[in-house]
Amino acid sequence: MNATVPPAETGPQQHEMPFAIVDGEPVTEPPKDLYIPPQALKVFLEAFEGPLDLLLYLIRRQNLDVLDIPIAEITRQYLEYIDLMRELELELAGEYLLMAAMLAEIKSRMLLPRPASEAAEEDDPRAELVRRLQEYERFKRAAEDLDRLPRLERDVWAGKAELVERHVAPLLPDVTLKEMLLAFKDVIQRAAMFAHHHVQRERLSVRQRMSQIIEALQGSELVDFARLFRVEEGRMGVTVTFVALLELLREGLLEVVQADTYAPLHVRASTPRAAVAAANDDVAATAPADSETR
Amino acid sequence: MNDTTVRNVIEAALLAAGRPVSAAELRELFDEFERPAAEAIDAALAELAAGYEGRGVALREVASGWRIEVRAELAQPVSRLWQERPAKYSRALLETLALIAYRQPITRGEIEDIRGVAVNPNIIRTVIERGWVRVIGHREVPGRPELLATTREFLDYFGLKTLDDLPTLAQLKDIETLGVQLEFDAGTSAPEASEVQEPPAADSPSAAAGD
Amino acid sequence: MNDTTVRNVIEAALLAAGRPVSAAELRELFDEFERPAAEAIDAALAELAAGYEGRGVALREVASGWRIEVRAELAQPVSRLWQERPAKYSRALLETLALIAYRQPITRGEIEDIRGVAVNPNIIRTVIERGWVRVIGHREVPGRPELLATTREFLDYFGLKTLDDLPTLAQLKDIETLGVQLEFDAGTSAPEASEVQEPPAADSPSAAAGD
Repeated sequence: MNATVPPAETGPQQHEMPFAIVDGEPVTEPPKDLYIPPQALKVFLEAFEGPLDLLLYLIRRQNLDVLDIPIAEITRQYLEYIDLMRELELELAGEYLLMAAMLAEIKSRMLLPRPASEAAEEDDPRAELVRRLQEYERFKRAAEDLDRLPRLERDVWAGKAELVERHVAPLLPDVTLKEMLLAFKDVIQRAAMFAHHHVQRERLSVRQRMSQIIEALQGSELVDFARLFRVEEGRMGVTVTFVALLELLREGLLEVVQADTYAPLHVRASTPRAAVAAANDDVAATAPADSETR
Repeated sequence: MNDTTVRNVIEAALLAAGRPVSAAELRELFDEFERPAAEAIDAALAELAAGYEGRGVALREVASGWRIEVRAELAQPVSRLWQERPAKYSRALLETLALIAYRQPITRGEIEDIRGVAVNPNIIRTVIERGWVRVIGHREVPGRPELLATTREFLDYFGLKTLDDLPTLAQLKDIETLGVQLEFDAGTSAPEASEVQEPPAADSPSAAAGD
Repeated sequence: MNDTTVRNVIEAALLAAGRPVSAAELRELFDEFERPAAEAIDAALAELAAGYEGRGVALREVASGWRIEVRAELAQPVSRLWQERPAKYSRALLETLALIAYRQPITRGEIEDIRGVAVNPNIIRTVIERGWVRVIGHREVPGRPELLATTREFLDYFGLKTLDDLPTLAQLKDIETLGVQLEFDAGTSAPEASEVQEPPAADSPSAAAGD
C-alpha cells in the first residue's frame, strides 16, 4: 500500500481496491514508470475527480505542502498526465485544459522578477490556486469522513419487529362551534324566508324541550299532562314546556287526550291515524319546513 | 465465539431482517471457522426468548423461521403509530348538524327542504355514530320519518349548558364580532380537543415525510 | 400505568415503527388519562438504552427521533442476510453531498466552483430521490439557480442528530502564514494525509462490507 495514491478506487467505487492487480499484486504505484497495462492506467486516470483532484494527487505524492507548490515542476507533471489521458483517448473535460492554462500563467508570473520589498504573500501568483486546492481538499476529506459514518443498510440496520395485528382506531375530526355556526348562517341565508319566520325569534330551549318531551313519550301510552311540568324550573321553565307542547301539537307530533270533561289531561305521541287527521286539518303541520321555505 | 456473541448476532439479525429467519440461515451468518453448532443456535434462541419475558416483544417461530414480534397486548397503543390524521367534516355535515340543533326535532326531509338538496344518509349516520344526534321518534306521516335531535354529548362537546347558549340568528348575522366572544366560549371544549390532536400532526411521520 | 409497561410500549413501538420515533410521538401512544409525563418517557428511554448494553442492538437518537439499531460491530455477520451488497456511492456523489451538507444552502454552480468540475445532473437527482437533499428555494441571481439543502432523512441515514454532529471540516491554512508554518506543517499535514488515505482501503466499513 502506498500512501501517496489517493484514488484508491475504481470509478464510482470507494476505497475498495488498488487501481490494478498485476501478477496478483495490488498496484498502487503512480504510473510514472509506465509499466502499468494501459487498461489499468485508464481506470487509474479516470478516477480523478477533475483537475483539482489530479493536482492534489501530484502534490501529495511528493509530500509537498499545498501552501508552497513548486509550480514549474507541478505544471510539468500535470501536462504529462494530460497528455497521457489524451493518448489513452479518455474523455478530457474542459476543466483540465483550463487548469493547464492557469498553471502556465502562474508559472510565467512566478518567473517575472518582483521587487524585493513587495514579496508580500498576497502577491504570490499561486495564492488563488492554493486557496482552491485547500478548499477542494477539505471537502474531499469531508466526503471521506461522510462515507465512514456508520450508515443505514450498510453498517447499521433499524431494528424491526412484526406487529401482527394493527388496531388503528380512526381519529374523528374536530369541529369548532364557530365552524358549525358559520355553516348554519350560510344555510339560513340560503333559505331566507325560513329564517325570518322562525329562527330569529325562537328560543332554542323550546326546541330542546320539544325533543325531550317526544323522547319521554316514546314507549309509554299516555303521560299525565301535569307531569310534563317541573315546578322547580320556575315560571320560565313551565312556559318553555308549555310553548314546546303547543309547537308539538301544531306540528302534529303529539296529541292531547281527555277521557271525560274535567278529567285529567293526558298526552301521547301522535298515532298514524291522528297524524293523518292533523294533516288534513293543517297542511303546514305535517310539513312545516316545507311550507316555510317557500 | 462465545455464547453472548452468538446470541447478540442472532438478535441483531432477527431485528435487522424484518422477516422470519430460519435457524439454519442464522447459523450461516457466522464465519465457517467459528460457526456454532446447530444446538448452540437453538440454545441461543431459547435464551433470547427467555430474555424477552415480560418485555414489549417476543420471539416466535412461524412457518419460515424465527421472528421477533410485538406482544399482542401492546398492539393497541403501538398501532397508534399509524393513526391517520382525521379528515375534516364536510360543509353539508356541519349544516345538517346545525339544522338539527336549531330546528329539532326535525326529519331528514325537512333538512333537505331547508338546504334545498338531498342529505346523504352517511351524514346522518356519522353524526349519530359520533353521539351528537339521535333518533327520538318518528313523525306520524307516511313513511314515518325519523325525528332527529341533538344529545347531551353534543352540548358537552361544544361546551354548552343548554341549546339557549347557541346564538340567535340575529346574533349570527354579526358573527364577525361574535367570533371574539365565541372563541372565548369555545375555549372550554373545542380548543382543548384540538390541543390533543394537533401536536401529533405537527411531528407525525406523514408530516415529516411530506416536507 | 407502571414503568415497565411504559418501557415495553416504547420498545415495542420503536421496533414496530421501522423508522425513528420522537419522544413526543411516543408519549401520544398512551391513552390520555394514563399518559406518562415527558420525563417518564425520557426515563424509560434511558432504561431501555441501559438494557441494551452488551447486546446486539442499541438505542440511538437521530434527527427525527429514537430508533433501535443493530450495532455496527455486528455489521459483518448481519449483512450476510442479504445477497446484494449495500449500495456504494461514487466520490463525485459523496463530495457533492458533503458540500451540500456543510455549505447549505448551496447551488449547483457553487458546488462546481469548489470541485473544479461539472456536477453530473444525475448526482443531484440521485441525492434528491434518496430523500437526502431537497430544493429549498432559488438564489435570486440570473437563472435563479436552485438552492440545495440536506433533509432530516439525510441525518437519520447517517446516524446524526443535527448537522453539528457532522465530522469537523478541516481548517483552511493561509498562505500568509506559510513561512512560519512550514516546519510545523511538514510534521503534521503530510502524515495526516497518508493517515487519511491508507486506512480506508484497509478497514473502512465499505471495505469490510465489500470483501
